Amino acid sequence: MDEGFEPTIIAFVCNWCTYTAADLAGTSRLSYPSNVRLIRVMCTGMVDPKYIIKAFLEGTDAVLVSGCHPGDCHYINGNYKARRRMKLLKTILPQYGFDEKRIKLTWIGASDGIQFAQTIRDMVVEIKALGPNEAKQAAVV
Amino acid sequence: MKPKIGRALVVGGGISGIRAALDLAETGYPVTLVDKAPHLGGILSQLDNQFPTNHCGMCKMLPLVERDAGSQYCLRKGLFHENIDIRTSTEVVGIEGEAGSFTVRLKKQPDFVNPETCIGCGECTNVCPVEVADDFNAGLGKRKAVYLPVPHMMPNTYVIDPAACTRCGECVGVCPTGAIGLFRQGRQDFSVLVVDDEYTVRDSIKEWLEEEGFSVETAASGEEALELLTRQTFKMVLLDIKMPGMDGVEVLKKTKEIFPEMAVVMMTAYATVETAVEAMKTGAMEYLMKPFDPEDLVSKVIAVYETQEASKGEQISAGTVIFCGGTSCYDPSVGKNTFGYKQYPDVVTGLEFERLISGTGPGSGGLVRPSDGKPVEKIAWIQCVGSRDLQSGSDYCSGICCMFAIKEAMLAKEHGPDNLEATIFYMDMRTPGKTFQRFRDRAETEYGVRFTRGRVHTVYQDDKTGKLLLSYPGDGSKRIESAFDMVVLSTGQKPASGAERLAEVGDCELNQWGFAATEPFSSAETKKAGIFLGGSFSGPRDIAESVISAGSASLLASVTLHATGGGMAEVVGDTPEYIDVSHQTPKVRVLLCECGSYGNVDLEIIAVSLKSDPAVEDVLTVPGVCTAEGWDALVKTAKRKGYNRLLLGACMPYAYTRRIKDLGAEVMLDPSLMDVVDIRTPWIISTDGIPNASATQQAIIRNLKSGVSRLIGIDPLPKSSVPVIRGALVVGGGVAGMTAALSIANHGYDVALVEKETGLGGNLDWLKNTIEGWDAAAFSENLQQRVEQHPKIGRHLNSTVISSFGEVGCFYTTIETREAAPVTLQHGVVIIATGGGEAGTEAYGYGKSPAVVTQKELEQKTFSKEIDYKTIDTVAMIQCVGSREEPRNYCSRVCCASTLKHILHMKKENPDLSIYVFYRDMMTYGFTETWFTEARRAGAVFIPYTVDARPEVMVEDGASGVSVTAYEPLLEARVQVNADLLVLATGIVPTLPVSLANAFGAGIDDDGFFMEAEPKWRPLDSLKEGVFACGIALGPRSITESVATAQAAAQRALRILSKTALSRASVTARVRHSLCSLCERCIDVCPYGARSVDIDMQRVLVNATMCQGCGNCASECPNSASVVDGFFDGRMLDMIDMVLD
Amino acid sequence: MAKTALYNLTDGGLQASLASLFRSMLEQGLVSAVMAPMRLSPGGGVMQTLVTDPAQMDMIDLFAPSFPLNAARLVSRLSKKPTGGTVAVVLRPCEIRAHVELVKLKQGSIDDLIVVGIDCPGAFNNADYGKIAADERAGFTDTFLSAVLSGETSFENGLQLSTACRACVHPVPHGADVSIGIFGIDIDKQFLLGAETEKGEGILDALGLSVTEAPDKRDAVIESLIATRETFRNEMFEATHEKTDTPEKLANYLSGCINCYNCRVACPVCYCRECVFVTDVFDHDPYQYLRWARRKGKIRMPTDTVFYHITRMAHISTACVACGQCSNACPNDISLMELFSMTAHATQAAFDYEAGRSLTDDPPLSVFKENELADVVEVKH
Amino acid sequence: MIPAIDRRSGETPLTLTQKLAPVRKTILACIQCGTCSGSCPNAAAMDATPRHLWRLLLTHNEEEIFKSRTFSLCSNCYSCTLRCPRGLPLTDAMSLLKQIAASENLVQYKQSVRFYKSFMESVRRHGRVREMEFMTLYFISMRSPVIPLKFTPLGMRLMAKRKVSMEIPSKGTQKLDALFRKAKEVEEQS
Repeated sequence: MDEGFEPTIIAFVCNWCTYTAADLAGTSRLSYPSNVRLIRVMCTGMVDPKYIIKAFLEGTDAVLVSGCHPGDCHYINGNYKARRRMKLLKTILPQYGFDEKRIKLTWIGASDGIQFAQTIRDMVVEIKALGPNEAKQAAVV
Repeated sequence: MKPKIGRALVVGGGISGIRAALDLAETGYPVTLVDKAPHLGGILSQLDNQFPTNHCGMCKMLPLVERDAGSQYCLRKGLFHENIDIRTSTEVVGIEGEAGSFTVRLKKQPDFVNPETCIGCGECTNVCPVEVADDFNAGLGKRKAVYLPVPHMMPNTYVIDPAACTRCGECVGVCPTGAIGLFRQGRQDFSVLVVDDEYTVRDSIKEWLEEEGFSVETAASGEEALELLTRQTFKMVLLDIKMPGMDGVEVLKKTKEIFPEMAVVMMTAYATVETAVEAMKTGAMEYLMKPFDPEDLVSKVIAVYETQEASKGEQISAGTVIFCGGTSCYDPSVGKNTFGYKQYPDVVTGLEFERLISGTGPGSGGLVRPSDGKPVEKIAWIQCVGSRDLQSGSDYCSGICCMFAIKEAMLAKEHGPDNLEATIFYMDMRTPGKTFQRFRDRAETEYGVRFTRGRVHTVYQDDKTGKLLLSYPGDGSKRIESAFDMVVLSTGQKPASGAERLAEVGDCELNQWGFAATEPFSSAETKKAGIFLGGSFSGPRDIAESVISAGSASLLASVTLHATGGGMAEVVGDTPEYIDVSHQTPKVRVLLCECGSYGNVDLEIIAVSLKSDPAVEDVLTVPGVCTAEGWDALVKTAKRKGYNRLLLGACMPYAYTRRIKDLGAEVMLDPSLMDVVDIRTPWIISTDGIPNASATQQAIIRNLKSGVSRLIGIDPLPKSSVPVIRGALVVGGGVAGMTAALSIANHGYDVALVEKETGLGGNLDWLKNTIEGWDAAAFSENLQQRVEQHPKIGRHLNSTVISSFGEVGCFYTTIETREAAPVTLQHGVVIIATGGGEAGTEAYGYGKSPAVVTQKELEQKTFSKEIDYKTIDTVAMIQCVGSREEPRNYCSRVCCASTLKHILHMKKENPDLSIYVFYRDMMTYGFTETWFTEARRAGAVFIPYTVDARPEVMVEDGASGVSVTAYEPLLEARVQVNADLLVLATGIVPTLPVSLANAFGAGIDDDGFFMEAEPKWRPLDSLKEGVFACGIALGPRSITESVATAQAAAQRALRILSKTALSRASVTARVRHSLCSLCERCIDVCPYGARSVDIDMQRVLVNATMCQGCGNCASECPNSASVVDGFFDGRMLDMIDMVLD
Repeated sequence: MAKTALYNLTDGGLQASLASLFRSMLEQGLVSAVMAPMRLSPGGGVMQTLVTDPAQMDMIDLFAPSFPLNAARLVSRLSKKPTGGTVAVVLRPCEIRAHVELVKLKQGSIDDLIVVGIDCPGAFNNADYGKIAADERAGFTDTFLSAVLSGETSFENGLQLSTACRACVHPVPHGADVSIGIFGIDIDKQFLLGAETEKGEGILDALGLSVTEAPDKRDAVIESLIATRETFRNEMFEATHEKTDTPEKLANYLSGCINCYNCRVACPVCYCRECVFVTDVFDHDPYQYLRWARRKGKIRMPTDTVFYHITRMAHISTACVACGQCSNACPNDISLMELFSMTAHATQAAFDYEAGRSLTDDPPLSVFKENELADVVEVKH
Repeated sequence: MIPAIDRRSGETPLTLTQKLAPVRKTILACIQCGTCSGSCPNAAAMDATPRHLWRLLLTHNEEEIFKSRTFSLCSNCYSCTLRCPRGLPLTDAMSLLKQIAASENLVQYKQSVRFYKSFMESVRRHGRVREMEFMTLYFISMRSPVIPLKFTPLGMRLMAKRKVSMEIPSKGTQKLDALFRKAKEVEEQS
């Protein structure tokens, strides 16, 4: 295992809950690794499977999709739809060697800054153990 | 013609204040929203989860139409609306004038930390040596004297607690932007002249005062003093009386001649007291006796300073005022405190418990014992702490604590270990809301929460185990003692701490319970015209009720503003015009704030990297954008042509919503083509705590690049809008329908009121008066008259809706009137007020004996004098007949109060009458509790029963009465009542036709009531915009409550009717028809019903007003035929690319 | 299932009897048109043909091992809007299943259709069918049928059924109005007509066919056929998985892809008017290519090939009926069907969904339940 | 047998009902929460809890009340009054019940009535209680030779702890006589 491996995680966070939590983690100066790249979306239900496929093909080591708790969704039920799409991707991508652990869905509420930081920390540890995404260096898109 | 508008003032920024402010702002009025706290949100900023959904969702209160006018982020993070002027740390100190033209005096707490320049870095907190109890965490945990009042609030500006701050000045030194002025400008401007012949006196006074931040000059003699006074401006003089040469009194006289307003405090030794008194007559403010304590002197100066500051307080004009002052929580440590609160650390209040399990709480979310951090296995909730307690002056029910405790017990079950036991000790479990009974049942059956009837009298601590011992009465004569790890006190709501003062300022009254008094049949009207009440300021309320009452208050405020001609009309500016750049290649100008260079970030390198993207036209820097000069420089730079997208790299993107809008108007660029990227916060995100300059730089570049990418993707198409037919349809002519119709018609819009019966009035044709003694019949009559005479209201009696199509802004509804041809009405919104009626029953001998009647029949027989109470001996009453169990598993809210009303009436007629009430839980929420007490005092006997052991009724042939037998749990025996009259409380059932709801696309819940879009935050809306409901159609409620919902629903409707067209928000979905295959999957996934297929055009249409921009359609669409502005797939993929660089 | 009847062959044998069956449907006015695979000229290929003139029915050849396209796409065109008459469409099971998916995607309907499903003996790859000499084609169908029905999968000239057909576990139509059964039937004498719907029963009644039970052996024949196919299919999945279980291997597997999008054109359930990959979403700027190349040092051109295939899986694998037309359409002989059906099998299982099973099963990604898929979500307290 | 709780079918003598009316009035607002029962230090010894007693009173089970010794065990500690959320004067109500029991001369309370009377007599005589005299008065009033024997062990223990003095009471000052006379007068008037 490459000791110096620093995984890159793309996090699609919903504008209402998890983005607020991420912000809160920032303003509370809860240290969490800089491995995460936040992409704000209005709703997790907006995350097109293409985005995640693209992210993996471009070499991200993991993708986190995080939104409001069930029932909390600003848009009523977008998070439930996201959950189905994540199930789909968690079925397709592992067939081609993208470890299922690299694909995560969580609900992180606006006041859960600590949980956000913890989730990222845990993910970094987990992905470090898995090693880099195999597609990272492959000349494929 | 420009609309006439007038300003509204909303006092209190909790839920009801925010709701009222938003309601009025969305209707087009400018609003000033003040709160004495340094943040908005009230108690809700401390509650992560709220019943009955056990989640948040506060953001659902934000504007749904004209979304761009408001903030588009978590509401707990803060609020922005272009029509709302938010003033925190501000109090109302005076209100003068009349409805339509009030002059309001505001007093703002001085800012120790300049909110304009504070960047929220938190360096100050790190160095602050003072620690005090953290009030955000309900006193659990510690915070510093300089702190973030609410951690998730934006902008995250620090504040200083003046009471705790020792003025050590540590923070001033470390603040990177110099935002902290500990001895604020105000005090430095307040210069004091100290006149004394004794050097030591002058000098020490000077030293004391300067330490407090005041400017001080000294004079050794009267002459010198007068000379200084002519040369310099002073705000205050401290004057020694006995001086050689000109003495103090003479100096005073001369000073007063030149500066009659000058505050002069005399200093004197005992011997000259008489002279001092003399000086007071000459105009001295006060005198101080030598030798004096420095603290006395300083506090006197501060008092003078603050009085002067207060009188300086800003004045604003407002046409109407809404008080949303909220409530305070009962403090169980006062009084007898038999529960050991603050004595045993594991005894906490409900609010403290909430903080304990919160992610932003002191324990970071784990459920552990505060005393030793050990996991909690047994928790007890004790209800009615400070409620229903005459000894603590609360002969009322706080209404929310039962549900609050159930919610907390459920959360505890979720957060705690699997074996966690949660027990709620209660007297009556009050679940009078729409879904509350099922919520309680779910807690019991699904979560395993234990409900134990009984009041715990004392909490002891077991010395050996440290556990808390509770003893309480069991069934019959048993006494049970049980040990718990933690005890949560369900503390009641008390009147807000400033209630008395605010009522005085507003010239309105408080009621016997200390809450703001309301007028009959209104939860929002006060004695004083133009001043209204929202939320729990007028009595304990939960979120939905607060939202409703705020809506009711804002409607009344709107009526006032409208009726008084708009009051202090402020003219809205012209709609800004933007240059059409839709055919231009995207060219982005990036402006970087130089503050960003804090921390060795090289803006040069960033600029070079950004320019590698051909779409980036140029990268420029501006100094400190947060300062006025910086902003001017930015505007100047932005005015230089050559670009069509603008990206600003600065801190706190939230702070720029309004500024970007202004900038857009100035440079004629659509604000949706501008964005702000945070180039400061990445500093905080450091690798495992170690700041890394190059990583930071990379992070900033990535953020900017994705910002660029997002901007490129924005399609600057001219905004379309949805036209509005400015008329409303109201279905149902009961009290709710009539009130809603009048509320809208009074704003000058047409209303069609459809009623299926031959006359208006609904249930008020049989309901004659209320428990408070108000005349319901007269109230209804008055409403009917006003409706009939209103030129804007068209009445359609004997009529029903047969079909409708259309969407918000334009519906076509066909109504059928008996013996007439159907007509089609065009309207912009619809309010459903179809009401409900008394449920029927076959239980308890109903129909088998004339002695068994329903509550409605009792009301009718009472007023027709058919029953002579003097001739009967015994009355039995059974509550919850068919209610609160499946299939009608909801509380009808009104029956318990109705029972009490009848008891008091019957007892008045015949004091010797024996009355026995068989009940499950008396739902006398709020002030109705007082009538419960009264009914008991009048001698009625209340006997509880459970669904497993209901009362049994025997009707004997030929007998005039019936006998009721039931188990009396305290006597542990069956008891029998031979009653002359048996009254059954059968509850309320809705009369909302399914076809009607379907016609408008509104949902119906399992019980047949109107399905609200969200039970807490949108209690009057349907998910389909433009369709609202009020009154009993929503759920069972009293007349006053129905009126409130009607007014609030009217207010929801006015948001739409007040505009000729609703414009499209910048994040809205649209369809690229040439790509669309019409698979309609987008229609299926749209939560708002904003999409439809136009068969003729073979197109999928999006109603831009109903669409909220969630993008569920876009991700469902396989080929990007459905897109959301601002989130175009091509750019999203590019952003993914960017962030991986 | 409702009714079955045995249709006794007339003198001309199976083909002629089928022709006469459809002819009488037209003549009796039961349908306004019939769309069925038909030989365009005696030695030509077989293609779906829309017939309104009963006299032109002679050349139908329902069981020819030729499957040039999945006819669901054609049925979609015929049924997207009202046709103004009833059309009988003769389809293989995979075509019916694809049509069911398209109906759910509002790309067609069943209202004006009589769906006639056939027991499918399978077909060759397009290229293989072309290898049969033109003058032999007309007679080949009968030879082929008897071979298939006796369990053969390989034929003269080394021809064999396409991989998709050998892996097909749905050889018998479900949900058709009328079905034509040959498995377990003595096709020298008769074939089985079935009716699963009211519409189908109406046709059977109008044709005056008396209800007869299907021969007992039929079920067993079908069962064993499916069992064989299943074994084959599972081995195919295994082999394919072995070849694609890393991103690198997958890229190799797809290395021949030239972004021609023929596979998606041939795919019956890829219903988009225009694939997202040919829209402006993938209209990259030149500098973007350079950026990608820089990041990895080299980049395969054309780009977006693996991306395209995986995205297509995300889009339509839950609707994939494994008809194999993607493989048929690939100019560079990429074994797409193997890859797709492997993934589709997994995604459909994940949602307990089966493409084409029923019109009432909601497509898995258009719906949700509040309490489901707990395993997908990472929960922390 | 089902006890009827409404007056019409009750057999309670009117006088008792009337006598109890003022007591009932003080506790009408009772919500049966049981705080009184929980708070009562003597509850364990009571046959019916205070809550039960109030319930009997409210449901017109007057006779039942005087079958119970609950109120006679009340030691006037005021815990219940202090904690009653309704603010009811429960200790006073207990006292009223004791007085009614005394004035009714109910046989089952003879012992405790005599106990109280003896206590008061001692107080009347000396302005404070003289334990030995009080006990003597009590034993005499009981007219039972067994009773003193029953108390011997307790008496010994108390004496050992000097809680009971053997000292022969000196002649009292009878300073409280007037007070007692007035109280009696008032009682008789009412």
